Amino acid sequence: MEPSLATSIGQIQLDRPVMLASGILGISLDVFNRLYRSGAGAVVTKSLSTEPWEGYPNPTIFSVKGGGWINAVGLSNPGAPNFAKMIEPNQEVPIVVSLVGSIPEDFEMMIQQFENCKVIAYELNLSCPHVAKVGLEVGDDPELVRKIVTIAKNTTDIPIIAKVGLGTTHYLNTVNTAIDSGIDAITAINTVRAMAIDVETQRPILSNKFGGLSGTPIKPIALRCVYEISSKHDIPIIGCGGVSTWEDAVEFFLAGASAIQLGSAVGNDWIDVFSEINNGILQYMKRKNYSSIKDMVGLAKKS
Amino acid sequence: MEPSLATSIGQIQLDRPVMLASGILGISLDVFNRLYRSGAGAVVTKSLSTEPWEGYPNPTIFSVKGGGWINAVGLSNPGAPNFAKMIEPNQEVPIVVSLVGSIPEDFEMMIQQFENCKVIAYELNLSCPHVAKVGLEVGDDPELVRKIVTIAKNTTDIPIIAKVGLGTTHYLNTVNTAIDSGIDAITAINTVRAMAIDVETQRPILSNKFGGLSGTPIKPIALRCVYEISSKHDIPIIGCGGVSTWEDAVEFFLAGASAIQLGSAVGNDWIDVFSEINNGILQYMKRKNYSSIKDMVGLAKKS
Amino acid sequence: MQRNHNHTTIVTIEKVIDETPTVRTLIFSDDRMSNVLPGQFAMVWIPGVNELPMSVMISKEPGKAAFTVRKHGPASTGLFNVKEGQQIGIRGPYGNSFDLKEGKLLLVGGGTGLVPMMRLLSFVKSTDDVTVLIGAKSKDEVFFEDLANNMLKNNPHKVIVSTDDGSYGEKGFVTDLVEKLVNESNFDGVYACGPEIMMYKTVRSAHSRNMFVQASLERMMKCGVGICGSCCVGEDLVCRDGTVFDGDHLSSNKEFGHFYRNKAGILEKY
Amino acid sequence: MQRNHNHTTIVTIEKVIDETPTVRTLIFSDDRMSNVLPGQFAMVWIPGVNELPMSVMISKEPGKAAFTVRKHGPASTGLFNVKEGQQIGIRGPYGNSFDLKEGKLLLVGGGTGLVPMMRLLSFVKSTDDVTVLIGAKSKDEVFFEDLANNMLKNNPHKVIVSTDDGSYGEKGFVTDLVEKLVNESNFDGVYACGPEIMMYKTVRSAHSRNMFVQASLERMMKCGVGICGSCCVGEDLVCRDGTVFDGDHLSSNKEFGHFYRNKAGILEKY
Ligand SMILES: Cc1cc2nc3c(=O)[nH]c(=O)nc-3n(C[C@H](O)[C@H](O)[C@H](O)COP(=O)(O)OP(=O)(O)OC[C@H]3O[C@@H](n4cnc5c(N)ncnc54)[C@H](O)[C@@H]3O)c2cc1C
Ligand SMILES: Cc1cc2nc3c(=O)[nH]c(=O)nc-3n(C[C@H](O)[C@H](O)[C@H](O)COP(=O)(O)OP(=O)(O)OC[C@H]3O[C@@H](n4cnc5c(N)ncnc54)[C@H](O)[C@@H]3O)c2cc1C
Ligand SMILES: Cc1cc2nc3c(=O)[nH]c(=O)nc-3n(C[C@H](O)[C@H](O)[C@H](O)COP(=O)(O)O)c2cc1C
Ligand SMILES: Cc1cc2nc3c(=O)[nH]c(=O)nc-3n(C[C@H](O)[C@H](O)[C@H](O)COP(=O)(O)O)c2cc1C
Ligand code: FES
Ligand code: FES
Repeated sequence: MEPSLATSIGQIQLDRPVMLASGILGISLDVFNRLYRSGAGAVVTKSLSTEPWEGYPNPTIFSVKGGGWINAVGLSNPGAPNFAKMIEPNQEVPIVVSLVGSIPEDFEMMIQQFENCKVIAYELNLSCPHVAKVGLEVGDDPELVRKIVTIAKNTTDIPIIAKVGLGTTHYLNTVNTAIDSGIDAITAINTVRAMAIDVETQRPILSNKFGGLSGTPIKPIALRCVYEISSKHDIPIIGCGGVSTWEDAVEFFLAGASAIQLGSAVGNDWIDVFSEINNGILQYMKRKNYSSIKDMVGLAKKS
Repeated sequence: MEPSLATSIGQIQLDRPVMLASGILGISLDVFNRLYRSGAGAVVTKSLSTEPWEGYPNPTIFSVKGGGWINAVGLSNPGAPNFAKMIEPNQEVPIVVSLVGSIPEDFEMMIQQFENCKVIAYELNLSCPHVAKVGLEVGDDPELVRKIVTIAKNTTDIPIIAKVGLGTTHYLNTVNTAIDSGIDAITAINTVRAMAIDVETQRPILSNKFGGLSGTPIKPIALRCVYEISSKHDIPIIGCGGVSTWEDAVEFFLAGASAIQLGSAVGNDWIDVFSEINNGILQYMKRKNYSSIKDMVGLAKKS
Repeated sequence: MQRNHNHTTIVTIEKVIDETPTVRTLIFSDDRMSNVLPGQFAMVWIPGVNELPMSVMISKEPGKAAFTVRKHGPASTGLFNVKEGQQIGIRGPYGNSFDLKEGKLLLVGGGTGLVPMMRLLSFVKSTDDVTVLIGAKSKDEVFFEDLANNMLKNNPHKVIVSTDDGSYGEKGFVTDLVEKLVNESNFDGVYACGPEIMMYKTVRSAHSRNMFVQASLERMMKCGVGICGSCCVGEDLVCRDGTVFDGDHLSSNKEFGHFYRNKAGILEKY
Repeated sequence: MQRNHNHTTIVTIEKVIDETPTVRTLIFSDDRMSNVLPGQFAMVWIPGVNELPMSVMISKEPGKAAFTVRKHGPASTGLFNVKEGQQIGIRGPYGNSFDLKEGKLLLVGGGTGLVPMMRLLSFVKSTDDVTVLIGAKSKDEVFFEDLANNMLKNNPHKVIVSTDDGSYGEKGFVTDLVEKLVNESNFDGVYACGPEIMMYKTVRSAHSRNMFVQASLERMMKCGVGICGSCCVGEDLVCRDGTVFDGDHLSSNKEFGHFYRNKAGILEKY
């Protein structure tokens, strides 16, 4: 029997376990359709805010040694209301709507915009700058996280995912708080704060100076976070960070992730990366005699 | 006039700004002599504890994609008393003694061991597991950091450096506490907690499961830490993390470091890496008309 | 290989040429850029200012390349103001390239859209019969006419300039000329780069007559490598799937010629 | 290239051969390992057990290689117990290699120190006159004697076994034999691998007579790549500067033959 690539992240059912991460190409329904046809199990939208954001001026992305990127696009996005209208026609693509905001009510307002859209889940991007506490992110403030998750859960029956990163607070505390507040799943991790300086012109390269490191360099860090979360909690996890091959994806499954997201790999291998990883996983499953993704989730914790 | 590679980290004077990082080859005086002759400005010893430690069983090191390593050698070391005896004959090499301990008195005892040794500084490795608070490191407990720095400063007149990393607490808080307690300089950063899983045998590869990511992958993270520290504080900084070329070193100087340490690059380019980086910096200084390293420290903050 | 393209290289501007009061060509040395294919572009970093996509202009000297920039908003003005001896950062080349046919060719360029056309000219065979149409608002804004004539001096060729106000060359929109020419004779290849409406009309004129036509699209670009999504036109990403698209493909794209996305990613009408 | 060496490759043990009750050879397929130079080693990961350095043993079949392991502490016992069909991880090859001279050669091996000697034999010219000395404690522990004879069947050669207890071959320490042989005639190259004291005496015997001599050292190894420092002997790092060192160099090393470092890095006497 052919193994099945289908997976479930709690209530969320996917045909294929490789998702497009937030912020990557996530701007138009036509592109979502194309990505889905190309093998993505779901697409996560750019993180949407209540209002349109232009983001930072260029340079907003920089390629570092070792296959990674530092980006500071500044969460540019058309705003939740505009975006909701754009994806209303969607019937086919499993879309996860990523949301970013600094007060709990933002999330309520945004989720309401999507009432008429086919959305399989909302992902709360907790790496938004904190309005009150300079230098902190939303995810660094447990009280705020609790309120955001609670309001989101109260606004909709659609599953809510919290996306965590290495902020200034221990991400495991944020995970704890989110779980206590009723979160349905965790995506780990977001980019890691980083920077690059040009030695000739002697200035930070990104217009925002700092940016988020993604891609190959952060994979070992992301993998450890997934393993740590899955060792402590019984919560569905989506692994994210540096996946570019089927081996990377399988490592995340073995660490306890039920699905993975990828972004940077698209910048290197383009959209074909989805079918390549799907095929690799399928071959692996045949070889190991697995019938479903579930068979391998968390296996590395047994040893 | 030929530019000078000499630099100072507060009171610490070095002929050359590229140091060997702690834990790398730092086990014998003969090797220290060789490294110094090969161009290292100073060598930092393995982190020493009050007693000898065997460390973890192999595998203790794993090479990841993108030019990095994950290691969990488990701070194996001969113990401060044995080590002090070994380096007593030293006259020539600028040695920084790295110390690790879980209670403040450990540091007092260890520093006393080195009374008869030529040591240019002590580096406090704050990434030691916390004995009382499971899952935390020493550096995550501000009260403990304060006590350790204070006792170290009271035990010797030789400069004390605190080495910080991305623990579970924001490293900038640790830096704050260390500075308040009278620290002379900061080394940033230690390795970043990470892991690797073998997909064939489906288990974590390192015997300790988790390890510390070093090398190219962490450079953009380390650089941002140096920039952040130097933007907030007027304290001498040693940049550490992923330096493998002269450009990397210069990036750290521009971000605010007065010297750099490297470790992983030795695993790729061997001991020649010191003279290669020294030469590269020298060429750069000639081109930019700098007479001393100081001329470029922190320049990227001006833009 | 891909990864190396993505690393920023610092180059020094060796020479600046004023093409018109608002257009300048900046020459620098870079082997990789000197050999790019027609249609390919670079992401150009003006330190302290911005980064923007630029078609790679040819240079007479081997090992050199150039950018020809029109002063417009902050980014392009920043590049326009770069002086000889100053440094800029470049990465790439990015994007695909024109598929050069043989025989009777029509090249249609407007403004800095002429840049890839000049590089395309450097690849034509001496037996090709080449017509170059240069569109501009007025006499002041015409450039590369002599260059085109010069590059084609051994070919059967025509270089026709049209200005909207008739202050130089023919009067009217260059697209009217295109319609006239494709109506009169069959072209083996039609190539367009310039304002979107110009490309849209050129594609329509040629494609409706089953001629092979390609256009090099421009969209807001942040990353240039197919990550950020800012350059999408329908389901295509200009930086990665393009910038050059076939008339066939473009004819079925609902956004081409009608919509573009602003910096927040909102679809706006041209 | 260096970086790829460092990535762990998983291989499956295809065949296990019992050499003695405490020594086994494990054969696997791996192109890179089948072609290593004599003296080079791999870091061998026994999943769930440990990782340890192993000289790469030759295999008759092309594309294959082997490890010959003596059961000792936990790590080597783990490897010794690996069954056919089981998987292990390997990285490398690491280290330099023997510098093979021509003419009259003396190879001195003890225990699993014979492994690099067997690979060295696969490189000798058919005109070389080769003497192989195999040292062992007792008859039970002798292996590779037939293999050595077989590999040298077209050479002028001698394979001499000596056991400490005289239960097989000559009686006495192999190093006494070395001293006798180098006293009797001049060798163009002397090569040693085995217990440190054996290598130390072999080097002393040959070097004091100005013969070219090399030994492949063993030290505690954690990383194998020159990072951890655990393999240092004086100022040398065995994994990176060696494992093969010239007699010249060894004669001035104060630790060789006298001290080694334990797992905590403390110098201990042999
Ligand atoms: C593949 C490609 C090749 C190009 N080649 C050339 C060239 O050879 N010479 C030349 O002068 N110009 C070229 N451009 C256009 C150039 O990149 C700028 O878009 C243009 O100069 C205006 O930018 P600005 O930032 O100065 O104006 P702004 O005032 O910032 O913006 C003006 C308008 O330009 C658009 N825009 C802004 N930034 C970008 C961007 N990064 N990419 C695309 N559009 C943007 C916006 O929609 C905005 O409405 C090219 C564009 C692309 C996509
Ligand atoms: C370059 C090299 C090639 C080798 N080739 C072979 C070979 O082909 N066949 C073979 O059987 N053995 C070989 N060895 C020895 C082997 O790696 C082990 O050291 C030995 O098998 C004992 O290990 P153990 O862990 O089982 O014993 P343990 O009980 O763990 O240790 C016994 C003693 O061995 C030493 N030791 C432990 N671990 C290591 C280590 N990683 N490296 C070196 N010494 C260590 C310690 O000093 C200890 O006192 C080689 C060693 C080196 C350095
Ligand atoms: C250009 C870019 C834009 C991103 N924008 C977002 C975003 O809007 N919201 C978000 O949650 N994550 C965003 N991310 C982070 C990714 O979703 C992902 O967490 C991170 O890139 C790690 O995955 P990767 O290594 O596969 O790229 C962005 C990443 C990149 C590279
Ligand atoms: C094998 C190994 C052992 C290390 N041991 C120590 C140690 O004992 N004490 C310490 O402070 N840092 C230790 N480190 C961290 C390094 O000193 C350094 O902070 C880190 O590797 C980042 O620098 P790099 O990227 O140049 O290697 C170790 C790193 C490695 C790779
Ligand atoms: S410019 Fe970013 S996807 Fe095209
Ligand atoms: S084994 Fe680590 S330095 Fe040699």
